[in-house]
Amino acid sequence: MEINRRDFVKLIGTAVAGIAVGGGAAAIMKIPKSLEHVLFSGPKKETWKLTACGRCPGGCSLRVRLIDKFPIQAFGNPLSPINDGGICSMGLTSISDLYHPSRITGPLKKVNGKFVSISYNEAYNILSENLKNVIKENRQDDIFIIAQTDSAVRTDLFNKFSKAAGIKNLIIDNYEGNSLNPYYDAAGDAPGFIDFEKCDYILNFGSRLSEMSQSPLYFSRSLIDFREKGYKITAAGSKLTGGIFKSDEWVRIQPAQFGELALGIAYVLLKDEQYDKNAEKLITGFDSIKKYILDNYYPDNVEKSTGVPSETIVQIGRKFEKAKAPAAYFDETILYSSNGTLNAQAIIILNALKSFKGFGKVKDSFYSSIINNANAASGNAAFNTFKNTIANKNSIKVLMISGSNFIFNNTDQEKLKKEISSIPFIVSFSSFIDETSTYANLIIPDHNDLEKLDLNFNESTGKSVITVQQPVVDPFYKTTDTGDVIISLMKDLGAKSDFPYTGVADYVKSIAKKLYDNRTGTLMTENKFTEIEKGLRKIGWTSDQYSSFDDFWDSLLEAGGWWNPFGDKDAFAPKINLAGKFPGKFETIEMPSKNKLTLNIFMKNLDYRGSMSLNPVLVEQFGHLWSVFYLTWVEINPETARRFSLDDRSSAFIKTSKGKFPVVVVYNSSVLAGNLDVPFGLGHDILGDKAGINPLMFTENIFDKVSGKPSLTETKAEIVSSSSRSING
Amino acid sequence: MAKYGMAIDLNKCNQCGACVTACKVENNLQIVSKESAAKGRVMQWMRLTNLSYEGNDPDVRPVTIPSLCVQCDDPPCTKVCPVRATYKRDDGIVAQIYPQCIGCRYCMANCPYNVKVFNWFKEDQPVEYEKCYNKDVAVRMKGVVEKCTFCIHRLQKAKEQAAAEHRKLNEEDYIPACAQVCPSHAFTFGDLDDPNSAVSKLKRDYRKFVLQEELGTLPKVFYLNAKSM
Amino acid sequence: MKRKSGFIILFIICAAAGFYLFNSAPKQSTGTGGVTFSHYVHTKQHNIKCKTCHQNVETEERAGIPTIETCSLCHSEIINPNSAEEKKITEYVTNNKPLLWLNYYTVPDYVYFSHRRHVKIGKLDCALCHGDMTEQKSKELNNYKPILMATCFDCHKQRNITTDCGNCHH
Amino acid sequence: MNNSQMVDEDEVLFKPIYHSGKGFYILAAALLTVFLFGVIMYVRQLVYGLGVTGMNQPVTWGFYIISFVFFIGISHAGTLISAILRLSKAEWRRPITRMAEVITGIVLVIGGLHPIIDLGRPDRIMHIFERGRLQSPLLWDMTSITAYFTASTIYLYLPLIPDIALLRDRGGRFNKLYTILSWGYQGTEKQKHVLEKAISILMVMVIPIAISVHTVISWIFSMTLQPGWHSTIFGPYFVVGAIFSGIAALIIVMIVFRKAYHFEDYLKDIHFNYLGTLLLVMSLLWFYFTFAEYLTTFYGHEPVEMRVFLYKFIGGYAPWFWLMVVCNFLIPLIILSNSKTKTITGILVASISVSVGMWLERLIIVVPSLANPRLPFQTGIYIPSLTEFSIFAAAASAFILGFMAFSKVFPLISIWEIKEGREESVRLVSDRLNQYLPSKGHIKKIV
Repeated sequence: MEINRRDFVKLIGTAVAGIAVGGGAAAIMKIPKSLEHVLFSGPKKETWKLTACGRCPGGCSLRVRLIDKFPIQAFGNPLSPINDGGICSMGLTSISDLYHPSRITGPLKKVNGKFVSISYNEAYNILSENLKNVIKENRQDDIFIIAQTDSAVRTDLFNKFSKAAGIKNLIIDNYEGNSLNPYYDAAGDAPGFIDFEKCDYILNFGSRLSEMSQSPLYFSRSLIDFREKGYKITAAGSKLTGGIFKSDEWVRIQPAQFGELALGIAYVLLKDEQYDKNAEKLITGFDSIKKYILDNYYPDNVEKSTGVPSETIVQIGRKFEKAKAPAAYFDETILYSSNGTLNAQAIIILNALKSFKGFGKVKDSFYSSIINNANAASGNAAFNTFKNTIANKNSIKVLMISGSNFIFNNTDQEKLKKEISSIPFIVSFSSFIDETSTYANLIIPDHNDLEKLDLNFNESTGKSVITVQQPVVDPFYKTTDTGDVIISLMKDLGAKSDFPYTGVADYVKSIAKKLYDNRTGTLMTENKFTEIEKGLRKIGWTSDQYSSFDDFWDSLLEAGGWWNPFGDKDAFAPKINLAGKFPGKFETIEMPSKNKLTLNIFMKNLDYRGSMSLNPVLVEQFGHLWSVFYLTWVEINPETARRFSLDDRSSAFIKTSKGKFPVVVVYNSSVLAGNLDVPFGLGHDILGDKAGINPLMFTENIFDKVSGKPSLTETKAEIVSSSSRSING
Repeated sequence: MAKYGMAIDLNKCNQCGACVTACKVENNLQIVSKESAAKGRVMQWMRLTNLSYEGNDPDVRPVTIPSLCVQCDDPPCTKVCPVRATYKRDDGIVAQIYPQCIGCRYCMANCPYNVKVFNWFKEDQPVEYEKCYNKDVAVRMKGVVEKCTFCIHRLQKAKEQAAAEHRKLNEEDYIPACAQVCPSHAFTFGDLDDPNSAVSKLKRDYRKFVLQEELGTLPKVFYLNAKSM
Repeated sequence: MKRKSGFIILFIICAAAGFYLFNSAPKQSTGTGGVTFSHYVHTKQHNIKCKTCHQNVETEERAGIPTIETCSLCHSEIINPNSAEEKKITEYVTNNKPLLWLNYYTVPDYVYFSHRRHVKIGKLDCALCHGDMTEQKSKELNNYKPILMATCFDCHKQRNITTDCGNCHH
Repeated sequence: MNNSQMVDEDEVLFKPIYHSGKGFYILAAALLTVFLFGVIMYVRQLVYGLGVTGMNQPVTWGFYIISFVFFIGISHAGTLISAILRLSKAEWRRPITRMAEVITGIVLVIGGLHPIIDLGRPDRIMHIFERGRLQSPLLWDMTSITAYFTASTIYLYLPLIPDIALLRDRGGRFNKLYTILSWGYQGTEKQKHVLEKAISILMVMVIPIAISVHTVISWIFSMTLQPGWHSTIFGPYFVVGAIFSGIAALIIVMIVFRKAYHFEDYLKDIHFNYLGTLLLVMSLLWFYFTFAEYLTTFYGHEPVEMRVFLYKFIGGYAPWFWLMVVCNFLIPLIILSNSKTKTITGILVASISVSVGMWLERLIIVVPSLANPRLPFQTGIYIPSLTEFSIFAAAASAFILGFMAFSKVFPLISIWEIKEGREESVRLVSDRLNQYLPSKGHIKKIV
């Protein structure tokens, strides 16, 4: 058969078409990857488990929905007295961290600048060898531990470990501790909570109670009830966020000037002679402080330095003195300025003038008898110590980092990075390779919150509640609970240690055993009681019957927590000793001028340490309030913006002494004129979605002298329009 | 037949955004890429929006409302749909049938509340987000319009549960995700046909207002003004 | 004419070759990683009820595909020593290896279908939708009963059940 | 008619059918490339989704809908103008009706496809037929466009039959096609009578259909609650705009083909002069409607409407808005009202400016309203992507290609009508004139 050219082309064409059709058919028949989970399905059984949220100190109880033993959704537990069925964005999305593709799957060791996988035993041996070597030379001071944990159990373990090993430099970075440190400094004791049953006026200094505090969800509800009762809230602050929004009056003031405002109000109380006479006994050196205030804080003087009209100061003062049980409240937020601790202590003086009537403290019997030193960070070193040591002596031998990403959430990062690389041995317990753990020599990854066993205490709600954070899923990877590592180390290093428990689970159970023995309270199965029940329970009657501790433990896990609905409260009125601090002097704060604006870095609600960037939903929704997505924005008063001819939604640059960064301009009439409000939380360069900018990289090196916290509100900046192209909204 | 409605108390709302996130994760809404987000294609059925500012200087405050599909009783979007992909159900929920939608976006153009979103792309979702998909809700295909459905899958499940237990549907059985998670209980959800339900009582509250009442769309989602400062 | 049929044959051969080359569908077309499951043996011969293995059928929206634990209820010991398939499954059971099943009856992602609703509350027979599975002997589903939306619709209309789209599509 | 006469007096009209120059092939290849690129971009859009366009959340309609309205608008050129001219027995219509009708036919196909290009799920287009809701303006629109397409295709085809018969008789290529299409037309008296009757029925029918099409398209917008769209004059406004852009398109096509195919002898200055005047009248009418539309908005001063109004007048769309006013009103007014500038070149410039202006007008109508919805918090901007531009370019080149293809098969100027005109129009006109003129001044019959 002869084949001419035409036929040949036809033949080839047919063959190619045939292969294409056949291949196409095969490709269509192939099971796409996205369908595999449908085709190869398990029993698809749905179950619900109760656990506690570990994202913040709040102590919310979670209901986790599992399909085939895999958690897919989390909701609030409606029986929890803290969150009452509510849940925040962080809790809602906490599940997805479990599946995060960047999670470290096992212990890692750095060899020639690269991480290699090793076994847990090897990792543990390296860690304990290093510690032993330093301790052998009696150089415990060269060991630093930086632990960021809101868990009381873990804080306790770190405290016990450092005591056993003789390590002084333990830095516990937890929200509650940080908030109360000024109290511990001044009074050796701290109030537990605002007593909403007694309190009738709240003067809030920059705290965003219902957004970011020791228990945002509890405060959300309590503040609403508080206002429904007709009581007023006055908020002072530079930014009107949701938390401050729920106040009746807003005083615009730069956060660094809270102390002067507090003393101005104290002046009114002292001048009117309306302060609680008990205060004279409470405050050591009352007379000198009184004189100091009366001499220096005449409202007109305060107006000059803070810009708050003197009438407003007098009005607030009158409200404060008229209230039976007022509470002047502050929390960690106040510490992020150069006068931070001093400001806080001025507020403590103001509270002392009313004998802390608005505050309360949970009766010792519930918490302290169960766990010693539950939340206290008192007596621990401040982050400042670490920074000074590393900068001056350069003698740190071992650094242990647990849960903290301090490079990301500190200013002057370049210097920190340089200094930290000179430390010979760094061990990190992080679950991710983040900005800080990338400098580690050894990583022993911690469990995810959903894989851990823990107990949550939160005193700041005034409710005696203990929620159980139980593992809802078996550990996915070869991770180890940091608590277990610490306990093993304690046994290996601390000769004096008398810690009898084998692991965290054992320790947690021992705490539960105390609950079982004590029985002051009930399972968290209902949160409303009839009057008769209340009466019966007050006299010690309880309907709960358990055959053994194991029986109790099982019921506790099933109920998700334990609480004492009628927990007694103590009044809070400690002795205030501010020796050497008052009379003192506040640093003068440079105010925004015509061209020098103030860069005011604020934290997004619930994003305590910039960890939102881990979660894809939260990263996308970061700027949802202003419809700015994946970008860092600046909220600016329209009048200020017009002065620099910046349009709404246009892009601009903010210039500081450290450099410039791009932002999207957002008009917000409730921002202080002269302020540039920039959110913190985006801008991770190693971890998470690489979106936005970390404004901390551009702040000047201003720190609070006492706590070493960076000042986020005093950097001077300029703003320049970068182009007229507007961004979609 | 029940007629579902929702009241949002602005006096209680503190703009935490839990409802926004809850909606996103409950209904498997797509997470869009940076490029798409820059073009204005973020998918939200529920969002927090600054309606206006109130108060005088210095105490100027934004009026921020959680805005979602208001489930009009006389919805403009269903009128113009050429294929009945969006329609009002007997229980008042304005539903969207994704396999039916042809993607003409006429309903979006006619929605005076701008609450419908379109699947411009089928974007790759982060692994950790895909693993947490709610199995009760379809993941929408590209090219269709989607909207808030008052978490209609929850209604179906609640009805089924009630039927299995041989009882009537109680008011607390069915609640959309946003209303369920709200930390400050700003949402009240229920049956507007029942004069004794909590939401019906709030409908008679003096603080009640609805968005764009003048259009006569008869929204079933209404707001309660923040009490004066 | 001859030439034309020649081209057709060539086309078919090439198409088959293309299909073979690009075909990457799982080679074991049914059952569990190589095990051929027979509904006939289980239900007809041993008289096991559907819900013994599909345990969630009355409690969940998905009937549930049995796990290896379910299989191990019977297959922990050898029942029929002559069966080659049983040997395989006993191996799975002794090693506690999870089974991957190929699902023949699936509803698309955009359809909400609840077994509880239909089996427990509606009291429908499994065979109404799935056909007579007891006759299912080989690995090919020879009496596979396709379920289309029209099938649902007919039944719903017959029984006077709602046909509102939003009840199944959400 | 003398069919045996090989050298026709209208030979130049047949020439394009049998002879194509080098330029033709180059142009066709270039246009085909543009068209194919557009097709590729559309396939890409099919694969990835509508996200490849520049549309976004508030601006859910963009280029495709603009093009849809624009092309359907141009389609009015055709049928409406030719029908009106035929109906009014304007003798100068003879060489231009065909081109006008061809514009309609081609552009309707292109415009009618745009809503399908705009669909997120074009694979579900059959849903419209299976379970369409007649309450939706989109369905009205589909119905009227289908009706218009049917009517205008027939209206194009009927006057074509005698010409096809001519071509069939000449022999040559496509003879089979011509034989089928000519339906055995031999030019007998009876056939002629039937044909003329059919044409006159159709031309009366086609006018209301054409007006309904654009009214219905305007209703797609005005039935919604969008600010700036919810207007009662949108129907006539769109129709006027459509005729306006139609005339402009017709003039451009006429001038281009006059030059390319040497039709100078058929399309004379007087045609352009008349069409130019018509364009001027439409320009004034357009301005009147625009003025009325915006004056009421401004006077009412409703905040929602004013946001759109200001966006157009001084906001983000101001450059486009004022360019539209210049293109649609100022340039035509200046050029066409001055006899010195009202040359063919001048008219061409004016027509091009009107075409651009009318496209801008559709843009001004569609986008600003969507970008400024009723609730102020979600505003958007619209920057079209390459996909939209290339599909628009493809549509434009499809239009030209269609025209070129048509000119290679059928004569662009109605030969039989020219011939008929040559034979009869003087008699017809003088007859008619004698009907209106006072009896004293009757003109003599010229035979």
